[in-house]
Amino acid sequence: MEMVWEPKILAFLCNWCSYAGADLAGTSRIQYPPNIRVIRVPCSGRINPLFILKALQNGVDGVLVSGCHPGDCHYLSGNYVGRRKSATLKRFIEFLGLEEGRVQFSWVSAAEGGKFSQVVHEVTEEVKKLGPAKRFVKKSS
Amino acid sequence: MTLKLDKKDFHSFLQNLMNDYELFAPVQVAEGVAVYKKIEHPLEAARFSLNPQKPAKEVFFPQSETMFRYGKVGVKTEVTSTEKVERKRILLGARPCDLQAVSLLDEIFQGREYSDPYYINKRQATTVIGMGCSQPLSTCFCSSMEGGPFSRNHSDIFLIDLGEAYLVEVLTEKGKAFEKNPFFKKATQKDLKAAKSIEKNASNQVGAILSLEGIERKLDQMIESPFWDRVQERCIGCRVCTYLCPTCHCFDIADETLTTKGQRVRNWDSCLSSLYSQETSGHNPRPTNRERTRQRLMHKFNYFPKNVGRIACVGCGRCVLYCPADLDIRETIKEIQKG
Amino acid sequence: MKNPYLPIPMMVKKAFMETTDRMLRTLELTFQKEEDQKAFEFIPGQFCELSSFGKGEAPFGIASSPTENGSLKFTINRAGMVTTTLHHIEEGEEVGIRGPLGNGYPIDLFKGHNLLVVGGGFAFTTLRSLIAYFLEPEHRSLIREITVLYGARMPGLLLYKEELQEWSKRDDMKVVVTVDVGDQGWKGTVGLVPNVLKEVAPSSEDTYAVVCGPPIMIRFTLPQLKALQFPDERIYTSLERRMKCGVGKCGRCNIGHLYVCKDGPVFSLEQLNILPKEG
Amino acid sequence: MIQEKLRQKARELLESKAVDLVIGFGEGSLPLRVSPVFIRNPHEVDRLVWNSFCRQNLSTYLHKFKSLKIGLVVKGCDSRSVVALSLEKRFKPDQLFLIGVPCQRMVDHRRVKRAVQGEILHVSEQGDELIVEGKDFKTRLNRKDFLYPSCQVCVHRNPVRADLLMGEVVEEFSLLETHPDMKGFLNKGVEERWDYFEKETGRCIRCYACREACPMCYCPECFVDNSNPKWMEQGLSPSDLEFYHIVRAYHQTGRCTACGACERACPMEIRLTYMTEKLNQDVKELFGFETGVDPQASSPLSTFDVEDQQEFIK
Repeated sequence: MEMVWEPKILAFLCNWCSYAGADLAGTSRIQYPPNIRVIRVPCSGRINPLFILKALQNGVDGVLVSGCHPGDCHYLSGNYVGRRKSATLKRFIEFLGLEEGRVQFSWVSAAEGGKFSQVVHEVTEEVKKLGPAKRFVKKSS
Repeated sequence: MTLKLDKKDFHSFLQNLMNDYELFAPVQVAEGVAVYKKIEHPLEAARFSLNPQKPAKEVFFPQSETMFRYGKVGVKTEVTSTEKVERKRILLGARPCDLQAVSLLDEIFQGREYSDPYYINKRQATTVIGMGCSQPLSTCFCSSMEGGPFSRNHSDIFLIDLGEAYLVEVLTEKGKAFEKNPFFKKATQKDLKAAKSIEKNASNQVGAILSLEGIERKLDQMIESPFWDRVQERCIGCRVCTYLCPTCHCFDIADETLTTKGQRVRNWDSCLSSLYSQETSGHNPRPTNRERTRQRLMHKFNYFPKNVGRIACVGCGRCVLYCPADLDIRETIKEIQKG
Repeated sequence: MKNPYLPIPMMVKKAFMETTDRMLRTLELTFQKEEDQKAFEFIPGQFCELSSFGKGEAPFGIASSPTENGSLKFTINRAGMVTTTLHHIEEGEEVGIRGPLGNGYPIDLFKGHNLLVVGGGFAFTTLRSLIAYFLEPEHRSLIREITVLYGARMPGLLLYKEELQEWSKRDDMKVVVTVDVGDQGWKGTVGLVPNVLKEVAPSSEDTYAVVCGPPIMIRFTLPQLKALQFPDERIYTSLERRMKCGVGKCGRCNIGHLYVCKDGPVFSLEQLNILPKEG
Repeated sequence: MIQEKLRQKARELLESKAVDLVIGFGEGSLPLRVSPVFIRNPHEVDRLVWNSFCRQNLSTYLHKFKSLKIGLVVKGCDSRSVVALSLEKRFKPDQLFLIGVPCQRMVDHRRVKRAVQGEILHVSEQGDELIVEGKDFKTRLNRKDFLYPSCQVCVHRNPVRADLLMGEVVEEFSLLETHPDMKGFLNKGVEERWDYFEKETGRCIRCYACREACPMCYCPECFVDNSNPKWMEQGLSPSDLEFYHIVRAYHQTGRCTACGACERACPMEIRLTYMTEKLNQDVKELFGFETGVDPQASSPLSTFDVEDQQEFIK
C-alpha cells in the first residue's frame, strides 16, 4: 500500500474561545481535516514561544496558535500580549529561514465552529504545500 | 629515522592514509576558526598555521559522546555499549602543547582505580602525527610548562614544516608502521639543517618566562585568600577557557530518550557553570563565581599536582586569546607567585 | 577493560514507603545475573548509581548489609527527576545499577573498639548497613560496645522502624531513638540529636564515632563529640555531593584534591580539617 | 583627553566616597584588547584607559554587585543597557553613577588581525589611524575599515543617560545603510538563509559566552539548563544548537541594545548580531520601540496596543 504523506499539525487552542469553537465544530458536525492535534491552553497569551519551537523540533509539520478575538480575552489582555509575541516570533523564524506558513495564528471565538473548520482546512492545505518539515527537526541519533 | 614529505604530495598522502585509517585533523569551519574533525576528503584538512580553537583532546574525548544505547524489551532494558572503536585512527597535525595535554588526560582516564574505555580505546587506536610549532604566538608559554614548540613527547611521528616539504621523524613503534609510506622520501642533510634552524627560532621565541616553582604550596595557603575575589571580578562565568582548555576534562552524563529507546551521553561540562555542582536540593557548595574560579585554578595548579604530580596547564594560550573579558592566566600565575 | 559506566540490571523485588510524608521509599533489588552478584562485593558505606533509563542516574548509599546476601536495599528521597521515577517504579520492574562505588566505612579500623553511631533523618541508610553488618552473629565479636543514636523530625519520618524496635530489645547494644517533635503515640525520647547526645554522653574511651545526617545536625553534633573528647581522627562522616560518573573522572564532587565519589564518601574529621571548606 | 578626564573623575568619585567602586576599561595584556577593571582605591585610577578597543558592555558586571555604589563607565550602548536593566528593576536607582563617554565606534581586533601577515605585537592610535606593529612589519591602517558590525550601524553613540559626560557629544549617524551581515539577506531565499544560520550555529561549542557577556541575560537558570521541563539536550546536534540560538536571541526581543557583546565574546566567531538586529528592526517597525532610549517606555513584549498589527492572524 502506498503511504500518502499527511502533515501533522499541532494546534494550541485557548480554553475559552478556540477550544470551544473546535468543540462547536464537532457538535455541529462540521468537518475539518484530521491533521491537527490539539493542546488546550488557558489563553493564547500563555503560549511560550518555546512551545512552538519545541513542537517544530520534535518534527511537527505545522503549528497553529488560536485564541479569542481582540477584545474578547477571558483575561482581558492575554491575547493582545500574545499577539506581540506571535508577530515577533513569526517574523524572526521566517527571517532565519523557516518557511512562511509553518507557524500560523488565528482568532476563533466559541461561536465560530465554521471558522474553526475553515482555518484548519486552510492551514492544512498551506502546510501540505510546504511539504514535510525538514529544517530544525531533530534527527534521532 | 628521518624522512620527508613533499607538500605537493600531501593530499595524495592523506588520501593514502584514509584508505586504512580514520583521519582526524584541523578543519577550518569559518575564516580563522578551526576544530579537529574526522576528515572525509583530503582537501578538508586545514592549513596548519592556525592552532585550532578547540584542542585536540576532542579526538579522544569528544564534546558529546554516546556511552551506550538502551532499549526496552518487555520489562527488561537492553544496554549496548558504544565503547568499541571500529577503525584505526590517525591524529594529524596536533601541536606539542595539545599532545602534552593529552598525556595529562591519560593520567585521568587511565586512572589507578578505574579506566575509561571510551577514552582509552580511542587513544590506543590512534597514531599521533604531531607537528612542530614553527610560528608560536606571544601568548604561548609551553616552554614554561615543561613543554616546548618542538617537544616530540607523545608524538608517534613528528612533522616539521620546511616550506616546500615536511620533515618526517618517526619516533615510536606505532610510528614505524608508516615508514614505508610511498610518499616519504629520504631527508637530506640540508633538510635536517633547515629543520634545526626552524626549531631553534621557534624555541627562542617561547622562552621559559613563567616560573611555576612552588605554586602548589603557595596555593595551599591561599584557599581563603581575598585574591580570589579579585580574580573573579572580571570573569563573566562563561565556559570558554574550560572548553578550549586542552587539559580540562569535566563532563556531565545525561540520558537522551525517544519513547522506549535512547542513549546515555556524556557532554563536556565546566566548573565555571553555576549548575555544575548544584545539588538537587538547590544547595550549592560553590555558590558564587569566586568559588568556581578558585576551583578552576586550584584544580590546575594544586589539586592536579597533588593527585598526579603534574600541573594541568600546558601553556597553549587559548584561554588568554579567547577570554571575552581578557583575563590572562599568565598574569594570574604571576600574582599567585608573588604571594 | 571493565567499563565502569555500564549499569547492570537488577529487579525490584520489594518496594515500600518508609515514611508518612511519602518522601522516602525503600527498594529491595535482586541481581538478574549470577555473575553480577558474584562480582558485587561491598562494604557498608559504599554507594551505587541507580539508573532510571531515560531520566538519568543518581547516587544512593547502600542501606543493606553485605551479610544480607542476594539483594541490595536503597532508600530513596524524592527530590528530582530520577528519584521521582524511582518512587514510581513497581515491583518486578528493572533498574540499572553501577557499583559498589566509594570507599565505605573503615571496618577494619573499627575492629576491637567501641562504636558510636549518630544518625539523623534519611542519612541513616548506610549507617543501617554498618550496624547490620556488626550485628551479624559472626561479626558481633569484631567490635565491643555498639551505641546507636538516631533522630528524625517526627516519629513518622523514622526509617526502618521495625528494625529499630528489634535492636532496642537486644542487650548487646544500646539504642536511643529520638524525634524533634513527638506525637500521641510516641513514648520515646524527644529532642534534637546533638542535645540528646549530650544527655546520653557516651564514653569516647576507645570509641569510634560515625555521624551522618543533615548539615545542620552535623554542625551541632561535632562540638558535642569534641566535648565528649572524641579526637578528630576517630570521628567519621559520609559526605554528599552532586555526582555523575562516580569514578573520579567527571569532576564536580571534589573537595580539594579528593573526590567524594572515589576517595570518599567516608572521611574522618581529621581528613576534612585539612581540605578547603567548600560545603 | 578623555582618558585623563576619566581618571580624574574616577579619583574624585572614589575620594569623595560618592561611589565604592568604579568599573571601567583597563589595559589588556594583549595588543588591541582592553580588560574590564574594578577600582576601589583612588590611587589606582590610572589603570583606567579609553581607546578604540573598549569592546565589552560593562553593564554586564552590575549583576555581580548588589549592594555597592558603582561608578560605571558607559558608551552609548552600555548606557542603553543600564536603562533597559533599570526598567527590569535590576538595581536600585541611586546605586549607579554613570560616567558617560561618547563613543568613537570600536575596532574589531579580529578584523585587524586578519589584515596583516604575522602576529600583531603592538598597536597605537593616531587620529583615525591604527599603527600596527609585528616582529617584522609595521603598517598604518584606517580604523574605520575595521569597526565591529554593530558599531558600523550604531546611531546611539552618545550615552542616553549619564550623570556626567566625558568629551564632546558626537553626531549620530550610521556609517552603513544596513547591518553588514544583513545586506542583501532578505533577498535570499529561505533555503539560503537557513543554510547560513545552520552553518553559523553549527560551530557553536555551547560555552555560553554570548549569554554571559550579554547584560540582559541574567536568569538564574537559563532555559537550556532546565531539567524539568527539559527543553533541549546538552549535546551538539544541529537542531539543539539552532534551538539555543533562536531562543537566546529571541529572549532579547525589545531588550537588545545592539552592543554586540554576544558576537564579540564568541570564540568561534559565530555571527550573532544579524539576528538581534532583525529583532530590533521588527520591534521598531511594529511597536516603535528602541531599547534603552526612553527610560519611561515599557518593554514592548510586556505591554500591547489595541491597534497592533494583526494581518498575519487568520
